[in-house]
Amino acid sequence: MRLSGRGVRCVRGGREVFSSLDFEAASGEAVAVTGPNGAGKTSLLRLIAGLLAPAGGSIDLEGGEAELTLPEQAHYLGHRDALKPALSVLENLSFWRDFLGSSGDAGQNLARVGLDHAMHLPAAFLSAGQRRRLSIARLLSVRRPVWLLDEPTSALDAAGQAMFAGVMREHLAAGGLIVAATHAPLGIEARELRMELRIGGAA
Amino acid sequence: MSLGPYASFIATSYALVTAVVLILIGWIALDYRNQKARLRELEASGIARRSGRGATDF
Amino acid sequence: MTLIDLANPTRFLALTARVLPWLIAATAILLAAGLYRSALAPDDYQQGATVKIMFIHVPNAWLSMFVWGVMSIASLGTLVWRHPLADVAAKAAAPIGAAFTFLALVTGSLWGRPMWGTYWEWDARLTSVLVLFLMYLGLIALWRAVEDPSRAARAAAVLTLVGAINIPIIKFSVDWWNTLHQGASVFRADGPTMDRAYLIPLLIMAVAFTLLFVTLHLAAMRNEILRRRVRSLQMMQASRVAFSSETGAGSREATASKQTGAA
Amino acid sequence: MTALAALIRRDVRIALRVGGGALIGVLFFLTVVVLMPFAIGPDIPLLTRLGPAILWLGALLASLLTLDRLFMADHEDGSLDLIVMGRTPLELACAAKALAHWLAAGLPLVVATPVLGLLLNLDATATSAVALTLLVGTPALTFTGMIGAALAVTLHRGGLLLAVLVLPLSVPVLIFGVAASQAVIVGPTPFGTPFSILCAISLVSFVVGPFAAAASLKHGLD
Repeated sequence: MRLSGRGVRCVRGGREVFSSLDFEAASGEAVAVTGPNGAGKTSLLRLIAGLLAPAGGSIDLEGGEAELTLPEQAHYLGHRDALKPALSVLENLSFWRDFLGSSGDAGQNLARVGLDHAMHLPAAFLSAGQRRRLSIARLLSVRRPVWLLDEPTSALDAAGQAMFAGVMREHLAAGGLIVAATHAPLGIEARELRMELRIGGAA
Repeated sequence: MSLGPYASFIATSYALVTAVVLILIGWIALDYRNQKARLRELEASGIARRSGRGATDF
Repeated sequence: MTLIDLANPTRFLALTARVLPWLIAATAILLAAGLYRSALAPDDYQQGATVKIMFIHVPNAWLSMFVWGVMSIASLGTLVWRHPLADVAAKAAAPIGAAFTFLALVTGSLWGRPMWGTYWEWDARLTSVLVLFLMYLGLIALWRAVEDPSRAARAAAVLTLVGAINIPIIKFSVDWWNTLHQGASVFRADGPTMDRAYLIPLLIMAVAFTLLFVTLHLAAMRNEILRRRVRSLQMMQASRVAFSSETGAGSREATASKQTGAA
Repeated sequence: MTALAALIRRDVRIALRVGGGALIGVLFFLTVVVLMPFAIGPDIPLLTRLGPAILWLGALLASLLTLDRLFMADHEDGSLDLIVMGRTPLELACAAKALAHWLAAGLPLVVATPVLGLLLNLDATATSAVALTLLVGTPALTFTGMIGAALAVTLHRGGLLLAVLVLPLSVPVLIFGVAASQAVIVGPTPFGTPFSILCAISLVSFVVGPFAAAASLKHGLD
């Protein structure tokens, strides 16, 4: 499986964020997207996730399931955790498991991220790091080959980062691929894709 | 005791008041039992109140 | 036993456990006596037997005001004296008050039905009670809208006090609005000139219903205290989990000692 | 199918829990209807004649009020991104969200109608006619309102803009809903004609609403 972008151009709010960007990631490989704020790291992830339309170029996934689009084979872990404070931890996870179409055991995945004791508590009681852990449990519950991670480790403590590095290694070993926007080291082997800040580029 | 031509209205009023008061009592009793059960559950899972401040502190 | 002693919820719970059985017994006896005396009361020369509805309508109408009064005092407790049980009392009273107000409305409309020929007439008194009912529902909605009760408490307290100031104004406006269009109200039987045959059962019923409210209110306050305890324990549990996961799959006891060691 | 059922269950659950707004819509409906006589006067025959119109206007405003959060809440916490990316067609997901919204916020309005009918002195047939037209018409309000809710999310503006966008769209529903109820009370047109048109409008909105909402969500996200 190979994810590749050719000559990708991104325009947001009339400003060209980046253009003629090429990137590539193969099965079992992680790409760390780095660069200063405003260089377009999040925009790139959202382009791959299909949440933004590219102003030019193309992004393709070769070797995936033919009848599914790239976003349908991808997980997107954004800044916001997609959790409902009124629902319990388990209800939140079960919803995404059912909606995204999977039959994994929610309890086991919660144990993996260290939230099994909080299973029946409202998600409102979780701290930022715990919310992030719950999002990671979502990645585990539903199998998707492509993981798009936006600052995945930002709220995690040292133990959480170690846990997440293990999760990512397993995913890569199983033939998945990861594109992660990050400031901090990811904790795993990753190819760096450095993005530069463009100043005053008008579209 | 005859209730006259409007007996049904009188009976309905009394029945309604009884019903609503019983619902109130039932709701409060049920709520009490639920909260007690949840407290026991939490204490069984090893979360104990600290003395003085803590759980009673609100 | 002063109000300050009651500030400790644990002590309040102990007191409630001791007082509640007596309150329940007193309420039951008074209700039975009141119902018995109401059943014996003679028919009114004008209203016939429907006057019997008065014995439950008036206590409910009285409670609809009284409960708002209790909530207003509790709100002062929240805002001025910062008594820790004040917002518990205010929150627990709202649904009970709404239920009594609802009963006042329904019994009022059933009482008026033979006179008016319809279930609802925009009679001044009933209409003010209807507005009061809406205010109760709004207050309950406010309590429900915010997940953290201590954050909702101040907003609810302000709303309750504003409501208390507004109730007489609303009452006056509705009266004025109503007299523009039509005349008298049915609800006159509770004037000071009432016959003793009605007055005594009515008084007994009013006291019985007030006691009923006090009983229910204490029980509901106890529930609310327990609910908050559950909430804070759950929050402790949530953060405890964060500690335990620090060592991955390590046991919680080991983690706890590590925590205290680290601290 | 599991995906849609899960979405409906989640949305209904959130609406009914603490912090959810399902019952506020009913309370608003009640308040609007109670306010009307203060403006019109306690003139029972007049209120009876205006009853269906008052109830319909109240229901329209109440369902509009709660529509604001339909997509906004999911957009704010990032759920909407995942719903858009999911393998469930977005049109179906939108329809499921609208259905859940109607179950939690529209259906209670229909249930509250008989009580309000009593306040406006509508007789049993008139009340059931209004309740029936609301039962058929409020889904149309939700499904057309959903388009406005989707537009409001992509424009990052809620509240009044939503009202201004949606209210004109609901004119046909209002016309035929009130016409059908009036037909029962005063005649002379038969109940069937406006009522079947109302049903037709609802059916059309079931198709158009989800597609338009999904289209505006797909192209408007950033």
